[in-house]
Amino acid sequence: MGDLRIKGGYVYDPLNGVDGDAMDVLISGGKVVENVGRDAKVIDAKGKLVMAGGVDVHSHIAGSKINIGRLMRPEDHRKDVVPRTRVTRAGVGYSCPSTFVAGYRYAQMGYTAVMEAAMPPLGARHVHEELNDTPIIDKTAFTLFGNNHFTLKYVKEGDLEKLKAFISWLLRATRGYAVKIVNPGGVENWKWGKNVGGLDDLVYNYEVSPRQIVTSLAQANEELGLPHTIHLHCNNLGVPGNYETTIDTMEAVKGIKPADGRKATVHVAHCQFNSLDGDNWMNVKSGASKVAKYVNANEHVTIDLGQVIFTDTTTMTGDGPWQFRLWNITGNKWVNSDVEMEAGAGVVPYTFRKDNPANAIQWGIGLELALLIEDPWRVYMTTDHPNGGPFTYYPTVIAWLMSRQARTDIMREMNKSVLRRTTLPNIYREYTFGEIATVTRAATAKALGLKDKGHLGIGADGDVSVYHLDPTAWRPSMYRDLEKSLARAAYTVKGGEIVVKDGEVTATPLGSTFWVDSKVPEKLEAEMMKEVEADFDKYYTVGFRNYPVEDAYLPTGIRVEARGRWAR
Amino acid sequence: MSFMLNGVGIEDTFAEGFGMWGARIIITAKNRKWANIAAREMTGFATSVIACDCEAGIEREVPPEETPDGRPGVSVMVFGFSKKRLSASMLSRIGQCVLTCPTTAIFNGILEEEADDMLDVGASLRFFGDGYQVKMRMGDGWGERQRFWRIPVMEGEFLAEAKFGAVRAVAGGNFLVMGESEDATLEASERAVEAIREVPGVIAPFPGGICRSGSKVGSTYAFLKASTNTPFCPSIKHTSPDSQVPAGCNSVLEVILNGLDEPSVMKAMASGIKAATEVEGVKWVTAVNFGGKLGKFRMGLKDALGVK
Amino acid sequence: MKELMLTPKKLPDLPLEAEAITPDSVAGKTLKEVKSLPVYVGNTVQKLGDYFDVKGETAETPSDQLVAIQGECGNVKYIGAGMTAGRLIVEGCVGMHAGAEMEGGELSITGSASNWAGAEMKGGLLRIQGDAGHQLGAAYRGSPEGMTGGVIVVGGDVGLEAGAFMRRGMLIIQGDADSFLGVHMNGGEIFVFGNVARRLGAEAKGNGGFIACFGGVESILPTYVYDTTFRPDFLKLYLRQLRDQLGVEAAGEYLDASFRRYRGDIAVGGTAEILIAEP
Amino acid sequence: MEKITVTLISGRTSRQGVGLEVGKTSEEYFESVSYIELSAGDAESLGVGDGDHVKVETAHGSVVVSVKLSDKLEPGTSFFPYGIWANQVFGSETGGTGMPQFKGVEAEVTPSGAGVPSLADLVATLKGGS
Amino acid sequence: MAVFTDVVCPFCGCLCDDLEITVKGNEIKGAKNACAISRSKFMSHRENRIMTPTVKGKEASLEEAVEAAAKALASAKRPLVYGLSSTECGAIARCVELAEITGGVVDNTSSVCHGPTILALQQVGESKASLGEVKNRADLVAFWGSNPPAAHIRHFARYSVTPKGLYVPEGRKGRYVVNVDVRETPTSRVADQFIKVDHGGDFELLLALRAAVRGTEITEDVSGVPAEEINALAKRMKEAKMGIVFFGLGLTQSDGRHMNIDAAVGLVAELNHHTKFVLTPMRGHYNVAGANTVTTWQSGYPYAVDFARGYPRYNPGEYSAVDMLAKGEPDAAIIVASDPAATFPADAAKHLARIPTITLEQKVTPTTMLSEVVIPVATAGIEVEGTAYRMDGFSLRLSKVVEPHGGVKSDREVLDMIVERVKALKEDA
Repeated sequence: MGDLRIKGGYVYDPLNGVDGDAMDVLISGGKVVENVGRDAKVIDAKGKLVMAGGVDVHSHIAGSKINIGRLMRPEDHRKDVVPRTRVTRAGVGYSCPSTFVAGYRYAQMGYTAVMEAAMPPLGARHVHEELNDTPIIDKTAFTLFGNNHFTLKYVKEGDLEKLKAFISWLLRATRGYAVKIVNPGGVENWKWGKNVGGLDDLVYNYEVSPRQIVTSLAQANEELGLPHTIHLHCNNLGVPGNYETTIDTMEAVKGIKPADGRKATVHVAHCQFNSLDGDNWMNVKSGASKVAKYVNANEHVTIDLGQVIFTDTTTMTGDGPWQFRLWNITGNKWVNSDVEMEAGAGVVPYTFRKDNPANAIQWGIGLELALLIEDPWRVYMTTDHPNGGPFTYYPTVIAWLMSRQARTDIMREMNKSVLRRTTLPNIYREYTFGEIATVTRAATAKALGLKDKGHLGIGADGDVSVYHLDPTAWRPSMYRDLEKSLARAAYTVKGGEIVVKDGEVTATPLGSTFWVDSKVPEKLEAEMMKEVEADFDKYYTVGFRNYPVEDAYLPTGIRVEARGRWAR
Repeated sequence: MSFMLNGVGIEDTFAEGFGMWGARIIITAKNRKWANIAAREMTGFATSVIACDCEAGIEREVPPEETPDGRPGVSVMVFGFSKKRLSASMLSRIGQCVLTCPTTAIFNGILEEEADDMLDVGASLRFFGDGYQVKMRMGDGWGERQRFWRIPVMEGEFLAEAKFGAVRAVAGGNFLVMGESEDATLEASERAVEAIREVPGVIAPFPGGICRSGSKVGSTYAFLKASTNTPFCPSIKHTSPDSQVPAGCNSVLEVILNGLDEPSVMKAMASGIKAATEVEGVKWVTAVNFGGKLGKFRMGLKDALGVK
Repeated sequence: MKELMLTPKKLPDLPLEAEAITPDSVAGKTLKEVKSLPVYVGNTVQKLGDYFDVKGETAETPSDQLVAIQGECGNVKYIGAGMTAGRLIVEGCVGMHAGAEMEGGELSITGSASNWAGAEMKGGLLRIQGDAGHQLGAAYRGSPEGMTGGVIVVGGDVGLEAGAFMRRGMLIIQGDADSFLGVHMNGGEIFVFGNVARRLGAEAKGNGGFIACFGGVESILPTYVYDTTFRPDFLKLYLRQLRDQLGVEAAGEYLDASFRRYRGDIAVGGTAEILIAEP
Repeated sequence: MEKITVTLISGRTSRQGVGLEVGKTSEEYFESVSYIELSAGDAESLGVGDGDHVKVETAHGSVVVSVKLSDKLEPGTSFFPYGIWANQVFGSETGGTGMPQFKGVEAEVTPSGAGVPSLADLVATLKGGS
Repeated sequence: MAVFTDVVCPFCGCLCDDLEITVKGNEIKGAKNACAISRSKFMSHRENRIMTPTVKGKEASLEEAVEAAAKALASAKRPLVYGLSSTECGAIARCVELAEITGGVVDNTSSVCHGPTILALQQVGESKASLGEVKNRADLVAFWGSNPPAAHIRHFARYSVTPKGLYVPEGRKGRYVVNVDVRETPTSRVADQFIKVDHGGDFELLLALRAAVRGTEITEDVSGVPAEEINALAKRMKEAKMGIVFFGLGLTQSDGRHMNIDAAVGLVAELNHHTKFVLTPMRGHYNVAGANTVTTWQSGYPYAVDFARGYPRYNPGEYSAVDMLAKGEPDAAIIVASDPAATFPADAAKHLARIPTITLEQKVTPTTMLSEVVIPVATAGIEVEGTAYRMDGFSLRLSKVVEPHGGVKSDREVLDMIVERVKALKEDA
C-alpha cells in the first residue's frame, strides 16, 4: 500500500487540539506520519470536513443476539436489500444487517472501529466468527461478567483477587476487550423467571446484591488496569423511575480509585433507557436533567446515549427479564435465550413512534443527556444499535445535536404537552464540529483506551473520514445537508487504504479485532483455575478445554496489554 | 301586503329561521312496528329547545330496500344548538330509547362527504358494552369505509354506526294556518304535515307536526322566557292590543319545521302551505318572524311558493 | 379506460417474474417502453416483450389503464403485485404472488392462482375465479401483518393458511378452505361458502375479526368456546355487500340465517369469532 | 385380510444412524431402513410375520419392504425408518413451507411376493424419471 | 499411539465434546465415550470411501472435476446449492458465497427437519436456553415428538434426564420427565408420564394446554388425551421451578408443521408468566444449526435463500430444495454434505438425475450415484478442523484427529476452488 496525502481539508482532531484548521493528513504504512513520499496518492480534501475514523463505543453487530434478530426478522430485511457488487457481498440492511453490510455501512459513514457490546463467553466463538465476516472496520467485543457464576461466587466470597484472576482469564479465553455488566444479578434471577428490583436486592442462591457485583467488578477492573472501565447496563432498564437506580449505581462506584491515566471508573451504556422519571408508563417523564446534573458533578462517570430514532427496529439486550417485560408491553414476537452459568439475552421487535408519549419522552431524554452534560469527553453518541434505532441514523442524531432547528422541526410533529415532560424544548445548545469529533471519535477511543484511534496525531492509525461538507460555510439551518454528507463519506480511509469513495465501498480489507491480555500472578491464576475447572466439569455442558476461543478465530487479532500492577 | 293561493290569502312575510346542528339517524328493526316504536320514543319530548334538550322528529319510514341491513327502518332527525349538545342528546336518546328497544340497529343518515362534521357517538355509546363491545369495520382499502360498534345486549347485539354526520341545519321554518273553524284549521294543518313528510331532510318536531301554542319571546312574568303567542290567539283578539288574527279566523295552528338546509325547509313550507290552502275554510296563512333578531334565515313565503 | 393487451408467447420453463405487469408500470409509457420493461428468469434479466406480444394503448395514469392478459400464465410470478390503481385482467391462471402487496385497483384472474396471491394486500379488489393456492392473502414469513385492507374474492377452493395474520379487509371464499384459515388473525373478515377444514381461527386474537362459515366446518378447535346461536344484524351488512357489490350470489341466501357463534382463540386470550350458519 | 390401512410415521433409529455411517451401500444400512414396523395385530390381519414382504402404497407411490413386528405400536400405526425406501411413498407437496409431510400419512399395506428393491434399483428408478 | 481428548463428535446436534479418540499411525483405533452412532462414524470413517473424483461416471482429476462443476454452475440460470449441515462452518460460508456468485439458491437440510421451527420463530419467537441450563435447573423435562435414544443417544445422560446439575443435585430423581408422542418409544419408557396423542393432534393439544395454563379449565378430551390429564399437566408445568420442552420432528414433519411449533412456543412463552420455561429443538445433523447460523449472518436468512436478483430473498416453499426440485426448476445443483436422493420424496429427488448434479461426499450415496460430478472430500470433525453449532446454538471447535483419507481435500478447499473458477468464468462471460 502506498503513501497517502489527504490534502487541505478542515481537520477536527480534538485530542491534538486541532479545531478546523486547514491542513494535510499524511499516512504511510497504515499510520499517520510526518512525511510521505513524493509519489504519495493525493486526496483533495480542500473545502471538506476531515476527522479521524469514527469509533462506536457500543453497538450490537455480531454474535448470537444480533443473529437471532436477523433470523427472526425476514420482514425487516425485505425492506432493505443490498445486491452484490464487484467489490462487495450481497446482504440485507436495516435493523439487523448481515455482517458484510454492517461493515460496509459503518465504513460508508466514515466509521472505522466498532465495539460489540455484549458477548456471552459461551458464545464468544460465534461472535468472533461473525466479526471475521464483518469487513473493513476494526472491532472489539465486551465479555459479559455481571451474572457469571464465578463472578457471583467470588463476590459472595469477597475474594477480589480471584475475581481479578477470573476476569483476566475469561477476557483471554473469550478474546474479549472489556468487562460488560448487564442488569447485574437480574439475569441470574431471570433464570428462575424473576428479576432484581434495585441495587440492594439479592441474587437467589448467591445472596449477593447488584451493588456488590458492580462495585467488586469495578474495583477489580481498575486494579487490573484494563484499558476500558466497566461497561454497565444498569438494573431496572426501561422502568419508569429508574434514574434513581442509575444515579445510585454511579454513586456506588464513586470511591473506587481509577486505573492510571483516567478519571472514570464506570461507563453507563445507553443511558437514555435508564433515565426515566415517573411511576409508570402513563406518567413517565424525563429524568435526564437529574442524571446529567450528577454526571456534570462527578468525573468518574462516562455515558453513551442510546438515542431513540422513530422507526421500526429490533431491541436486543443481555437483559432477559427486560425483554420479557417488553414482550408483555408490545405483544410482538419474543426470543429469550439463557446461557448456562453466565448470561442471557432477549430479542423483541419494536417500533418507536412520535405519537407514543413514552417514545417521544425517550427521544427527548437521549438528546437532553447529550446537551445537558457539559463535558463532551464523557458523553458519547450511540443509538445502542439496534435498540434505539439502526446505526445508519447516526447522521440524523448528529444533526439533532448540531442544529436546534433540526430538533424543533421534528418536535413540531410531536405532542407539545408530552415534550414538556422533558426539558428539551428549552435547550438551545448546539454542538460544534469539534464536539462532534469528540463524542463520535476522540472521546470514545480515549475511553476505550484505544490509543491509536480517534485522532490524527503522528503514530495514530491511518483511519480517516472525509466528508463533502465545508464546515466553515455550514449553518445549523443546513442540517439536512449535514445528514447527507455524513451518511456517505467522500472518502473513508482504513489503515491508509481508501475503502470508501463518494459513499461507495471500493475495497474490503478485514479490520483487526482487539482483545485484552491481562495478567495476575501465576499462583493466583492457578488457584482460580483449579476452582473454575472443578465447577466447569460439574455444571457446564462444554468441556473446560473446549471453552476458550482458539487462535484460529483471531486471524487479525491484536493483543492489548492491561496496565495493572502485574503487567509485564 | 299579501297574495292569493287557491283563494287563500298569504301574507308576504317571512319565516325567520335560525341555525342549529342537525343529524339523521336511520333506525332499523325486525319489522316496521319496532322501528316506529323506537323512533317515536327517541323523538319524544323534543319539540323545542325552549325546554327540551333537542328538537327531534321522524322524517319518514325507510323501506327495507333502502336501509343498510335490509330491514324496515325509520329515519329520524335530531337538532341541537351545538355539536356538543347535539351529540349529548343523541347519545342519551339512542341509549335510552333505541338501545333498549328490541331488535333495533342504528345507522348514520348523512354521508361523510355531505356532513360538516362527524359526531363520534359510538365513541361513548360503545362503553355500554363494558369491554365486550366489538368494533366492526367495513371498506378498508376497497369500497366505502365504515365503522360500527357491536354492543352485546340481553337480547343479542345492538349494532350502532360509530359516527354520525352532522350539518349546519336550519330550524324555525314555520307558517301559521288560520281558518274559520277549529276543524278546518286542524284538517288543513294535518294535510300540510302530510305533505311535508314527502320532503326529504325536514321534520316537524311538534305533536303530530303541529303546534297550537305558538310562543313569543318573553312574558309579563319576569321568570318566564316565553309565553303564549298573544297576537295569534283568537280568543283574546279584542283584548290583546296587538292581535294579528284577521277577521273571520277563529283558529290558528302553527307548523314548525327544522331541516338540514334552507332550501329543504322552504320547499317543505311551500308543500305544506299548498296542501293547507286546498282545504275549505282556510282563510289566511302567514309566518312568524322577529324582525331578524332571532336568526339569520329569512324564508319568504313568496320565495318559497315561487310567486313573483 | 385505455386497454393494453398482453399475449404470452413461448414462456420459459423457469418461472418468469413479472412485477412489471401492472397498470402502474405501463401507464405513461410507449409500447416500446412497455416491451422493454424488465422481467426475470432465473438469474437473468429479460424484457417483457421477449415473452409477451404487446398491443393496444397505454393511458396517462394508472387509474385509466386496463391491462388484459390473454393466455396461461401459471408460471408467471408477481402479476399485479403492488398495483395501486387501474384494472388488470388475466384470462387464464397465474403463478405465485399475484396481486401481492397490491394497494388499489382491480386484479381479476379467470383461472387459478398459485401460493401467496394477495399476500400482505393493502387495498383494491382481487378476484380469482378458479382456486387459490396456499397462503392466500397471508403475511409473508415473519411479518406480523397479513392483509391490511382490500377484498379478495375466490370462486373456488383455497389452500393452507389463507388470511394468516389478517388485520383488515375481506376474504371471500366461495369454495372450500384448507386448514389454518385465518390463523393469527387480528381483525378482518373471512367468509367461506364451501367447507372449512380444521384449525380455522387458530391463535386469532380478535380485534373485530371473524370467520363466517356457510358450508360447514370439519371441526372447531378445543380453544374456541360456543356462546350462542343468533341472527347477527351486523352480518346482514356484509352479506348485502357481498351480494350487491361483489356479485357473490350465495350471500343472499343467508340474510336471515341463524349462526352458531364461537369465540376464541382462548389459548391466546383472543376474542375472534367463528360464525357457522345453521343448516 | 388382504389389505390394511395404516398411518405411517417415518423417523430415525439408532441402527439407521449406525448403518449410514458405515455407508449407504452397506448391508447394515440396507437392513436398517428397508422395512416397516407393524403392530402384532396388524401383521396378523395381513397374515404376515417378521421378515415377510409387504407393499406399502400411498397416494404418492409404493415400495416393497420387509416387515418387522413391534410390540410397542398400536394397530393402525406403522413406523418406517428414514431412507430412500420410505421416500418412495412420501409426497413432495410442502404446503408452502418447504417441508413435506413425513409423518401421519395414510398408507395401504398388502402382502407382497416381490423382492425388496436394492438401493441401486431405487436409484435406477430415480434416474429413469418414472 | 496418540490419544485426542475433548474431541467433539460430528454426528448429531448434541455435539458431545468429551470423546477420546485413539489414533495409531493414521488410523482410528478407539472412540471412548462415543455413542453407537458416533463410534460407527469414527471407526468406519474409512469404509466405503470414494477415492477419486468422477465426471459422468469416469474417473477424473480434482481439477477436471472442479472445472466441470464450475462450468455447470456458472452457466446455469437456476443453480441450487444444497446440503451444508454435515460439514464445518467454513464450507457452509463458501456454499452461501457460491449461491451468491452464481445467482442461485442456497438451501440446507433444515428445510426438511427444523425449517418449520424457524418459520415459527419468525412468527412468534422462542424462549430457549443452552443445554447446561437444563442440566442445572430443569425439574420438568418434556420430550414432545422426539425420541433421543434413536438419534441423540447421549442426550439423556449429558443434558436432560440423568445429569446432576447445580440446582438439581439429585439428577434423575430431581426431574419429572414427560413424553408426548403418537407411539411408545424408548423415551416413553424412561419418562414418568407418557401422553399418547392422536396422529396429527399435537397442535390442538398444545393449544389446549396453553389455555389451561391461562386458567381455562379444559372440559373435554383433546386429541385423545383426557381433559383431566391436560389440566393436571398444565398445573404441573406452572409449578415447576424450571421446565423445558425438547421437541423433534414429530412436530415439524406432521400435519401442522410450523404451526405445531408456533403453538409449542406459545405454550412455553405463556408459562413464563408463572415460572421459567424454555424449549429447544432436537436438531439432527451435527451442524445444521451452523448452516442456519452462518447463512443468516451472511445473508440475513437461515435457509431457502435465493440470490437470483443479486440480493438475498427468502421464501421456504418457493426457494426450498424439495419444492424447487419437485417443480423441476434447478438446471444445475451442487450437493454438499447431504444425500437428498435418499432423504427427499422420490418425486423431488428424481430431478437431480436430470440435471448436472455435483456432489461433494465421502462415501457412495444415492445422490453420488446419480450425480454428474462427484468429488470426494475429507470428513469434517475427523480429518478436518472447523466450527460446528450445537442444537442450542453454541459453537465448538471440531478436531482433526487423522489426515484425510487418500489425501482428499476438505469441503472448504474444494468449494474454494469451485468459487474461484466460477468467478473467473463469470468474469469472462
